[in-house]
Amino acid sequence: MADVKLAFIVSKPPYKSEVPKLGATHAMAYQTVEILLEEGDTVTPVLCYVGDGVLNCLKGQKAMDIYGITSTETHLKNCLLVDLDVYVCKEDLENFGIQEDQIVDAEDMGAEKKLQVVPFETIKKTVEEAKHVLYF
Amino acid sequence: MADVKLAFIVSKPPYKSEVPKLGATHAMAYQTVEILLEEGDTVTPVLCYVGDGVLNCLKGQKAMDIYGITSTETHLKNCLLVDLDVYVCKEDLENFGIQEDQIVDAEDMGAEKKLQVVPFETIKKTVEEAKHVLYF
Amino acid sequence: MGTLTIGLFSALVGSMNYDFALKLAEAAVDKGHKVNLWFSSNAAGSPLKGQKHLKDYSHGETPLRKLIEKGVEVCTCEACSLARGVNKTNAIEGVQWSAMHWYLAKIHGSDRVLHIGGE
Amino acid sequence: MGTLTIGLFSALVGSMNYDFALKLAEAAVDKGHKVNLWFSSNAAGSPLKGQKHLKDYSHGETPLRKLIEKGVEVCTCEACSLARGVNKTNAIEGVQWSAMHWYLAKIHGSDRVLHIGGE
Amino acid sequence: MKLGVFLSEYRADSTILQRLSPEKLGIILVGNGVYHAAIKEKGQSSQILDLKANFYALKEDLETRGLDASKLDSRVKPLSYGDLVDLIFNEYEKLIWM
Amino acid sequence: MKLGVFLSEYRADSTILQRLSPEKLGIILVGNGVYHAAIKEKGQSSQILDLKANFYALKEDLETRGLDASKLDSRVKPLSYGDLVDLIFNEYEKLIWM
Repeated sequence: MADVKLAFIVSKPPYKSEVPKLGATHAMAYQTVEILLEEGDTVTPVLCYVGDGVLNCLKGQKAMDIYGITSTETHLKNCLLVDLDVYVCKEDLENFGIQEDQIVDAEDMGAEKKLQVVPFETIKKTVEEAKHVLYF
Repeated sequence: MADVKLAFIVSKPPYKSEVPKLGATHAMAYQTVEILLEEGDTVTPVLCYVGDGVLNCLKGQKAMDIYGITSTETHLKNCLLVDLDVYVCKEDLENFGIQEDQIVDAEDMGAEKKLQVVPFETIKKTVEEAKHVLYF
Repeated sequence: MGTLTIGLFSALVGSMNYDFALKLAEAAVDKGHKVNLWFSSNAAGSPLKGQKHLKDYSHGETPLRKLIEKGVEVCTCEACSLARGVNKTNAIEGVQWSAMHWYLAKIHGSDRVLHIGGE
Repeated sequence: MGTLTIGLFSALVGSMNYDFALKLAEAAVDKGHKVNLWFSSNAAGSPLKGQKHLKDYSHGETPLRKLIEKGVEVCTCEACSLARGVNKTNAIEGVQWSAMHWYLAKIHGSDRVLHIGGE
Repeated sequence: MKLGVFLSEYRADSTILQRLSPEKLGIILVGNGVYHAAIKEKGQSSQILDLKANFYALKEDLETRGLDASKLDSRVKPLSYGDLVDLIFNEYEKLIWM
Repeated sequence: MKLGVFLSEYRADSTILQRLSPEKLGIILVGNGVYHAAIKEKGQSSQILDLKANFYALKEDLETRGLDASKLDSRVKPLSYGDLVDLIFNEYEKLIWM
């Protein structure tokens, strides 16, 4: 019986690569992993946006209307709905002048969970406490 | 009856992307394009290596021995064998401290043609004289 | 009206360069221009037919068939496709198969060329 | 002896990340380690069988079959593959099909994880 | 030379544009290139916008990313795919994608 | 934290490494990352090598690019795929590919 902590670090902006989106979808998969694990084993990912990666968190993304594909915003909302911890680096948001009311929330879907704006120090600690790091 | 001049600009280092290699292979295709053109029509590409792209021109690449794929060096030799003009930016070679005796030649295959180390000004003129530019 | 040749080197899913190229081709055709589309590099994997249209992923097959219907000439680099396991038997019908000189020949007759070489 | 799980997101041809991952997997297996290999993103196009081995291109099918014979578990993201036109009928035999939780489950039991997320 | 450059990345090495210094330069921001039109870092606009050029940004790619096409840097003109086709055929002879 | 970082590009933003500042850092140069070990610009070695870390470069990737594994910056140790497997299992607990 063991919990394995994972740090998912997304450092690239959305859409120019599929990779940032897959950071969110792979982290979300923690919800169903128990079917493949021994009784009592768990995986706990924390999804962290740093550097240009924080641009993934802007709300109002119209990818579905325009290109017919699920937006990164929708993936982030789904992360909140499955109660994943999602950290967004405070210093990097500030660098871009992005306010907290400009970032994704899932209130319209009834989620209580929010993106958590945290200092890089918290993300560093998350990496230190994780058994493995997945850098997207 | 018209000749269409093209500037092929390779600006990325080899191997991390297939794109720089395809700059050479697409340029080489000028040799057989006449089968698809009207009598007397021709295409004349000039293949230019600039910026980090000059790293494509280092000789002694062992991609075939190690990974089983044709090296960029071999593609460059083939370009010389089909008498393509290949320019390498002088200033960018100097930036990396690469000497002319370190760059690819095809003497062992009997080619008289060589890579031509030219100032950026010559590459600029090539772009100006070309009808179209293909940036790799 | 003019002729635009687009060279596309990016994969079907990932960078959204593929979506861009298809939308630009459609916009140009709808304005009465002639469009040619060349696939090389990872775009040469995209003529594989039977792509499942899932909303999380860029989808190429349906818009590509539509472009071909509208008269866009689409051609893939044969060697690039074969190396990726795509061949004439499993490919979308109407996509042409040729070598790199097809692209140069189309460029010869074009007013504008947009070579999308990014991956 | 340990367990190494490699997550690979890069296409078969292009960046040579694919070649790297296969060579690293083989080197680890040859030293007696257990290796798992997960394909997502553009690597999920790579289980397509019938890849023609041309010397100008990275080749995946032969080394992949060899790794599977040596006991490496290889699994592709089903949705990622289907979106690219690769499915169980045209895929290399022995490659497993699952969802992203397969990767997380293998990571749970691994000593080392190398997540190659580059394109 | 009338050169139209498609800039599709946010972190791209664009020094080649200064080196080519065409008489007429159009920079068309597409894909993640649109961040140059809409995002500041430490309060500063992108240095790309200091080049002597006409700037355009694809509306569809701005909106995809949650960026407001009405709040761009004043030097940048938003355009649609249709506008882009006209721009390509009428304003620029040679095109580069980077 | 013992962190092994695979650097696979020549032009990569590696500021995250300074920000993470692990107690033990290994930088393994692979793919085009090997240029950091073998190429100078304007006579200067890559700034990556100024990080407080142990440096390694994959011999196979050096040779693929025409670079001489015997002429690396003195701070970098060449290794093979086999050596790399041992390094991964014996020296570093967490791995990052960038």
